[in-house]
Amino acid sequence: QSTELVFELSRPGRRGHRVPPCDVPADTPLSSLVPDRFLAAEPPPLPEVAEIDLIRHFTNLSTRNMCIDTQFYPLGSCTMKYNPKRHERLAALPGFADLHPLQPDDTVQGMLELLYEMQQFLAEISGLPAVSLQPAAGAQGELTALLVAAAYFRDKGQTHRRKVLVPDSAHGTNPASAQLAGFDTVTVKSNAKGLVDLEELKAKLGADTAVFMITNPNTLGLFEVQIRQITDLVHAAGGLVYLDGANMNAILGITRPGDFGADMQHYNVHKTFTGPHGGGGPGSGPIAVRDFLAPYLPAPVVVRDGDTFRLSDTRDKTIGRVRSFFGNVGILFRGYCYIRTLGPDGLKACSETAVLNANYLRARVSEAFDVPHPGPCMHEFVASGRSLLRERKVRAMDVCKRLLDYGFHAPTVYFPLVVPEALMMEPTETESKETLDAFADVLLTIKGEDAELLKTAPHTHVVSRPDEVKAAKEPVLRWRAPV
Amino acid sequence: QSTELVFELSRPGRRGHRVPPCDVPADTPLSSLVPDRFLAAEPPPLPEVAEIDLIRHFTNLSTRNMCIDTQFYPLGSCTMKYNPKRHERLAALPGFADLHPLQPDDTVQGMLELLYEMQQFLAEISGLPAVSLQPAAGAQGELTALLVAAAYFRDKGQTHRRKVLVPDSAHGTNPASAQLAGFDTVTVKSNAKGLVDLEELKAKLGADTAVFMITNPNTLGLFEVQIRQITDLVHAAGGLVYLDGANMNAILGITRPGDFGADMQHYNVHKTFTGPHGGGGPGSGPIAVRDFLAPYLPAPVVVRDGDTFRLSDTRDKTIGRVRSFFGNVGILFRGYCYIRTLGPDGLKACSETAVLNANYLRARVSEAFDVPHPGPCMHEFVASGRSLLRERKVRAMDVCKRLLDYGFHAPTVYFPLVVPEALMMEPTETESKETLDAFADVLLTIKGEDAELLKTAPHTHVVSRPDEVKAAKEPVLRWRAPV
Amino acid sequence: MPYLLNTDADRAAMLAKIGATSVDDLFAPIPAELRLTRPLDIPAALCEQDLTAHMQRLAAKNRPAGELVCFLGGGAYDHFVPAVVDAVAGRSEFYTAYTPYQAEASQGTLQAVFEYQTLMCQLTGLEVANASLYEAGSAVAEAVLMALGVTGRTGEVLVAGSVHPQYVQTLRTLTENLPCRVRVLPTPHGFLDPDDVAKAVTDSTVCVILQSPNVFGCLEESAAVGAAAKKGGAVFVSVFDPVSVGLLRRPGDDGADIAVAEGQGLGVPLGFGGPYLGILACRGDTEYLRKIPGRLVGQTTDRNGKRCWVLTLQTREQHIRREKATSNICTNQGLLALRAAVHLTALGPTGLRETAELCLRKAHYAAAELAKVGGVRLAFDRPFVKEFTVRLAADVPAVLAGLRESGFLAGLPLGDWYPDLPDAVAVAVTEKRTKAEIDALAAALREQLAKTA
Amino acid sequence: MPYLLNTDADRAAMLAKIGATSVDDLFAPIPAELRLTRPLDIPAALCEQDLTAHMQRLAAKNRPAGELVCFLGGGAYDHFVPAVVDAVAGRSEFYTAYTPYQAEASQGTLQAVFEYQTLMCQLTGLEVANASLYEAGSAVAEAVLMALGVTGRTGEVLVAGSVHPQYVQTLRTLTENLPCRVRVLPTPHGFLDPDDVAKAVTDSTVCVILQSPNVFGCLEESAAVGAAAKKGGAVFVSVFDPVSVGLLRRPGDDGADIAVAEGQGLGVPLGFGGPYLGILACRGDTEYLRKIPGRLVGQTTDRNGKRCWVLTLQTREQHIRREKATSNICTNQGLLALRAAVHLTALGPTGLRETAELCLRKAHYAAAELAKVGGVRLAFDRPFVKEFTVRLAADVPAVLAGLRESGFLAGLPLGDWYPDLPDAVAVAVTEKRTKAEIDALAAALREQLAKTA
Repeated sequence: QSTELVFELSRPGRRGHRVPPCDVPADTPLSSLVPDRFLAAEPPPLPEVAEIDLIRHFTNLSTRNMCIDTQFYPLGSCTMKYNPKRHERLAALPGFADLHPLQPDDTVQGMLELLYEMQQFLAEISGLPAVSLQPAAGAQGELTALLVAAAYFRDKGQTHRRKVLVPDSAHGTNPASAQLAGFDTVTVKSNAKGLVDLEELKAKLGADTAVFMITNPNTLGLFEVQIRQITDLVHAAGGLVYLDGANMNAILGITRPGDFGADMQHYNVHKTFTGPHGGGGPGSGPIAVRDFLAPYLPAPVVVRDGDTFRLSDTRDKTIGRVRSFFGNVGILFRGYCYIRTLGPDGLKACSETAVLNANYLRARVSEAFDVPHPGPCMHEFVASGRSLLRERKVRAMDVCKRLLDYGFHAPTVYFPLVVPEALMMEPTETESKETLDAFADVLLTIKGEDAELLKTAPHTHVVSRPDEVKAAKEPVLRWRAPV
Repeated sequence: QSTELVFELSRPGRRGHRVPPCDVPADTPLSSLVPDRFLAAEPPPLPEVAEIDLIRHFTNLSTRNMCIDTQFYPLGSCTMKYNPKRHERLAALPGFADLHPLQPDDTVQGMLELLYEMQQFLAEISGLPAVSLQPAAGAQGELTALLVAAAYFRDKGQTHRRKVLVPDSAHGTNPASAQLAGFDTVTVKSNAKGLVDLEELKAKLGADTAVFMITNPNTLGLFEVQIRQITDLVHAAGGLVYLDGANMNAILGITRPGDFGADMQHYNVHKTFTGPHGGGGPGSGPIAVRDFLAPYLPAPVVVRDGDTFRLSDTRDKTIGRVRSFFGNVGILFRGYCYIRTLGPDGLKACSETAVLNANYLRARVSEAFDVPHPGPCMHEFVASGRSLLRERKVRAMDVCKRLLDYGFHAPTVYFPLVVPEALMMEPTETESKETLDAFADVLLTIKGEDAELLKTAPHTHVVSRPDEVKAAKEPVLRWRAPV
Repeated sequence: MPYLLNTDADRAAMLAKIGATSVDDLFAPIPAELRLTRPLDIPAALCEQDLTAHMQRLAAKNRPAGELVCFLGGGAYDHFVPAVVDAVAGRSEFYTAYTPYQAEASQGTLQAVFEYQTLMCQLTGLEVANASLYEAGSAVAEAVLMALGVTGRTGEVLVAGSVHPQYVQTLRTLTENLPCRVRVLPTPHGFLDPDDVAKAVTDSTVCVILQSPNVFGCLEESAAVGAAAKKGGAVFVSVFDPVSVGLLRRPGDDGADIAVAEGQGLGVPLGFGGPYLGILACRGDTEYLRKIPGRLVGQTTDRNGKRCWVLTLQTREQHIRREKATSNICTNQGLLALRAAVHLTALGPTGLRETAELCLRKAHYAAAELAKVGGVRLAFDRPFVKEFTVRLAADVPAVLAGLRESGFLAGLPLGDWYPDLPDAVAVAVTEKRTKAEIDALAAALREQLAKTA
Repeated sequence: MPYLLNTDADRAAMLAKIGATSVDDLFAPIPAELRLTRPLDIPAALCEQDLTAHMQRLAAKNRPAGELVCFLGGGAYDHFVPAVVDAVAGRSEFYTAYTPYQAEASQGTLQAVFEYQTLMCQLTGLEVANASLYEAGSAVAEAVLMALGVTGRTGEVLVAGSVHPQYVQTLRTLTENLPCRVRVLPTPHGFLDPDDVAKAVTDSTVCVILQSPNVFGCLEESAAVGAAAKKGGAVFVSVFDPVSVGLLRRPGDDGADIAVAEGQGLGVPLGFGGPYLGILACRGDTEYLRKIPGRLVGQTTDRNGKRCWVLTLQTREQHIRREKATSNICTNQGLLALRAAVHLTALGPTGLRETAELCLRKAHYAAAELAKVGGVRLAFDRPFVKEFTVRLAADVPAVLAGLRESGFLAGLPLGDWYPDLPDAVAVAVTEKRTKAEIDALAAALREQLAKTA
């Protein structure tokens, strides 16, 4: 298979697209409309290809991806569940797809109704009543919530609360977001069970504590059994509890962050409510907060007046906005469809099944690999390849690469950092026992395979293992025309 | 890669689709509405799978096909040109896709306008003024035209005209269609140039001649230079000339069957005007005929009354209908889009380019293979692998299979029957010189490859060469549940 | 030019290689006097944006189901199509491939067709199904061609008067010049009396064709008719509805030798009548297998013993048998067969049964509600499933036109097909119709009838 | 349950393997008092058919561009999207894959992003582009974070008053707690005077942000502003329009250090504002490369020396740097970047230029026609390309509401953003608008103004 770039297919003068003839007077020279100093002599040097070139190129490219529609994709922390086809069809309806973001409210009542309901759903699921749909991704949701917290403390005259506490097992975006919101980060070590160490937490809480960011279930797939004590401690210290909602898929309809003491949380709508992941985006990261934080939320939000809906900008203490326009509506739309399709019982059954699947896979995987933390897990778990490394010098990454040969996507590897040779697996609720068994069987097979075979895997893909060091040392980030 | 059948994925009780709750009274037992003797105890034993199973199964299946969107597909006689994406998008507009075939004319004026224009376009392109869009495929078009001819001769009291003359190079559907229209077939041998032998034709023409069926350009890709003499001879004998329009792609806007003496022709809209071939269908095979044959055409046709359009059934001599409803409208729709996109100059340029591409590929291929008939060819040509067979015992089919390894679809093989070890290649107008060169280069490479490698090809596909004899001798035409 | 790739430089290089001086040289075999010396008289080219605008304008001149509430049936039904059907059929590997002549590079299509064939066997209760035909009308004619071959008879083809008139018309046209005669057996009570069949069948009868549910929506006495046909040695051809069979006995269960259906209801858009899907299945006896028209996909093994699929039994086909062929069908409706396979797989046995039951219950509710309207009565006292026929004490075209104004495609007037039923309208009710829509139709009809009374 | 596969038997077998007696056992770590003891208060489940009907009802309550003729711009434009864009983005291998962590199994996504990065370099005339950001507003803020890092300064961020106010708002929000101050430089004549920049820039100025064409549609003196910024050692951030750049000088040609754009015009549906595409490109200097936010795909070779692509320079990212990260962006808008790549590839240089020229000519025609209407005047005497601002001698909301009744989204009222411009309306004209639509808008506006005068 060739790896020609589209630029290398270009031939001068070849083209695909054609524009309509100009139906307004076109006889005046351009420079009489726009002064020459603004005009380029030539258009940008884009590739010149025909429509068939384009289609063949990108169609063939697509076949070099693994994806949900062709493979089991147990990528921990990413909640790679099935993306229903009905969502794609409905999102393409012109009545949704062709709405301009600045249309007046009276021309987008159906869209506003949907978004209003989505606000209500997310509030209900989290137990936190005020929602902003604006953040474009989970990380932006985190940041938005921390900006809300900063504004709240500023408003309360508590600008000395400059510290954000983050467990060592947290997603890397947590400390990064804290940083960008102007806080200082303090790392809180986990205990041997992989949970927050209460003593350590107590030691680090203080008058300077602004926010404790907690992922629950955490990135090891464990529910923080002492969550109530944790949130009480933070509140007692005058801080706010932020819940990283990446793992909401485990607890829908089972327990609510608002009920266990979180003051703020974000959602990853693309994960929990199955927006397709798009090769890395778009996502959608709305946040839900307690009433006392509502005035600080970004504007606008959708409000209901009787039977009509409107966008409201009128929060006096709003932090402003974290992006242009309303939000990643297309992903919110798909999340809405998922919630409406599942209903209350279905959402709960999702989480129950995600947890059952994870525990079953955990049981199967532990036939071959260490699973350092005691179960039951929630919707995901972390195995360790440390014995394989010790005994046969095979790394967790080698196992991952070999899985690709068997037609499975790899688990998340080397995260969380607290587990050596981590293999983090999240099967989600949309997989069957047969699929989990097939995957576990392959893992067992791989464990017994020749070490060299594993270290040189994969063997069946369009390329073999790339030289990542070279990529970083001599970065080539764009194609250039040969001279 | 597994080749599991969808039936083998089935698990009792698993399901994807759900129906709405019944919103009309549902308390009466079914047997009170429909007597028991009509009702089955169980629904048909269809497979039971979830939506994700279905999508993975069929998505993975799809990746085991070559197709226009991923490969060059020089399948002679099939006109595998690019299928524009805009056609698919437009055909999905609810204003076209959701029209019931029996809606009253006043609710389908846009559709009727389109079909009326399509009738006009096809009449203009063929030079034959009366069109029926009804036939569902080329073969049905042939049959329809022959039924028209039979009705015409019956009407004229010439029921003794029972013979249909067919060149030996013709598509197999020609004699089959003649048979089904109640005629007897007489084969007319080609001369050494691959063209109709005038003397042979004269000898076979007579008072019993009903129709001479001619493919022009013929299946060797050659234009019948004596076409005028041929049609004159047939007409002088009192017969009708039928043009097999499979090869219209060579002559759009260049010459017209009506102008060179054809009385009837069919179109393969899916070929000439690029309906996607759909893995073997649907097609669309409208026919165009001279005015004196118009009264016999199937009903209905679209007629125009001022600014409105209606379906008319009112031909008194009509043969009736050859299918239910109007025709393969979806394919006619795509053909209409192609004609509107190209316009008169574009259609002519298509044929010019198709012919240029074929002659260029012919020149390149003749570096390695015999091309028995003198050029120039029209839109396709036939090479012969006879020397390869003689010298190295490699068959044309072996070459075809090896081409698959190089990422090209194979040409049509062993057709037409008049050329030994035939390799029939039709590049179409939508391919570039680079693609033709790449293909020709591979053919040259293959010719020099080890014979055993070729005989066991392909080597890179999901399956190797199937046992076709076994398939025919012990036919397994369906899956059965294991007992 | 749209879709053409060669640049001027390419063209020059290609001509040089060919040894021609111009593209025109290549057309030398076409005598000058036969050349078209003017541009084709068709409209000038449209770019994609303008084509899109043009097609949107045309589309806006139509009033599709969805804009009008559709109670039209008559062989094409407004059933719900799950999104997975479009998603799979929209894979370009399926829709831009051709006939799977090269099996190794076409296992996707071949396996899908093999699955389709199996599903059709499951749906009909018969042993063999082909890879699909154009649509139901020509499929009925192909069934008769089979019957001619299987029986070797040249007598009558008996068709129930309640079979879709377009199928009968098609059958007449396609057998016009063949050695058999089509005779329609009257169905004055909305169904074919098995006794009439017993009387009509002789030892030269080729076949008996029955459709159930028939064009009036009524169920036929299939088992009894089939028995009568077979008693005379005639082939029993049963035309069935692939959705209703979720609830009803299958053709094979009622003794059909050949089953035929319009497959549109299995995931195929209404599309103004085509492309549709002709389903044909039959008994597994050798003589049937030899005569079955169209393509067949068979299972075999490759060089390594791996299971795979190929086009098979092609010796039956025209490009081998030519003038000895018994059918001229050389393609199938591949993409539609795929749609049907995906649709049935999506629904599964339970989904198909529930859909059929919803249609039935809603149709019965609708029949009851419409019959309450003054001037409306049910045409036949027969069991029905998703379609039924009413007779109106009013001018049918005027009433239907009035209902169109109110937003309804209220039903199919049968007068054109059955001059003795000028007041009859067939009303189809699918699972998509809601109680509210049915109630609204009844109300609108009441209003119309009051107006025209 | 929809989408759930395990049967009762599966569940039993799984629990047995786990060693649990019920699914509830697995939730034991969640203290009972924290459990939700009632069902969630959200609506009951809808099957696909009912969901479809529900969404169609909601859609029918909207009046999309296409139903209303769209002259709205303000950062989102009704450009034509070729069908190939949907066809490619609709490939499930692209849209159901995730971040290409496993390069060998993700070359499709990786190569497409590498092509996107190259296309963005070609479009901007700059050396490096990232794999995309959320949208333009946050991309502007990310550019400022970069500038903070590159310059090491903590002073003012100077922003032209003619930059899209939502971008400025976003910038203010996102830098609120960071060591810099946003100062808006007034643009009373519809553009930023380079002299004002020269005066405002000091040796602590972090960057100067200019948008051209700006929110009024006017072109800015980019080269001169850029020169003034750089003279003071500040970073010059240029916000551009990716369609107009088919005709205009590129940001890099005018000295931009960082170029940012809203990529929606490159094949992304209007979609009520998202997901959109934040384009960010910059100079190739090492300090820029170290600070560029978001993902980067780089070229390398595999074990066999074959060219391939990987995510690279990830040490810049949060999961490695954590609290030392300078951006918290950890994804990109992969599917939108793909759309933009396909769109630009479809258009090519000529198509992009011709599109830009059509927009320009139509916008100029529209400006001339609207200016002929009594009570309408152009707000600024500045060059513009596809959008321009008029001032109305009438109540703007009333006029716009009236035009909506006539079928037009006639333009964007600027009064909410610019209290000193209560009578201003920005009118955008893309290649999709026809002369007939423009003439009809002018006529409708004349009528409205006559009415309200």
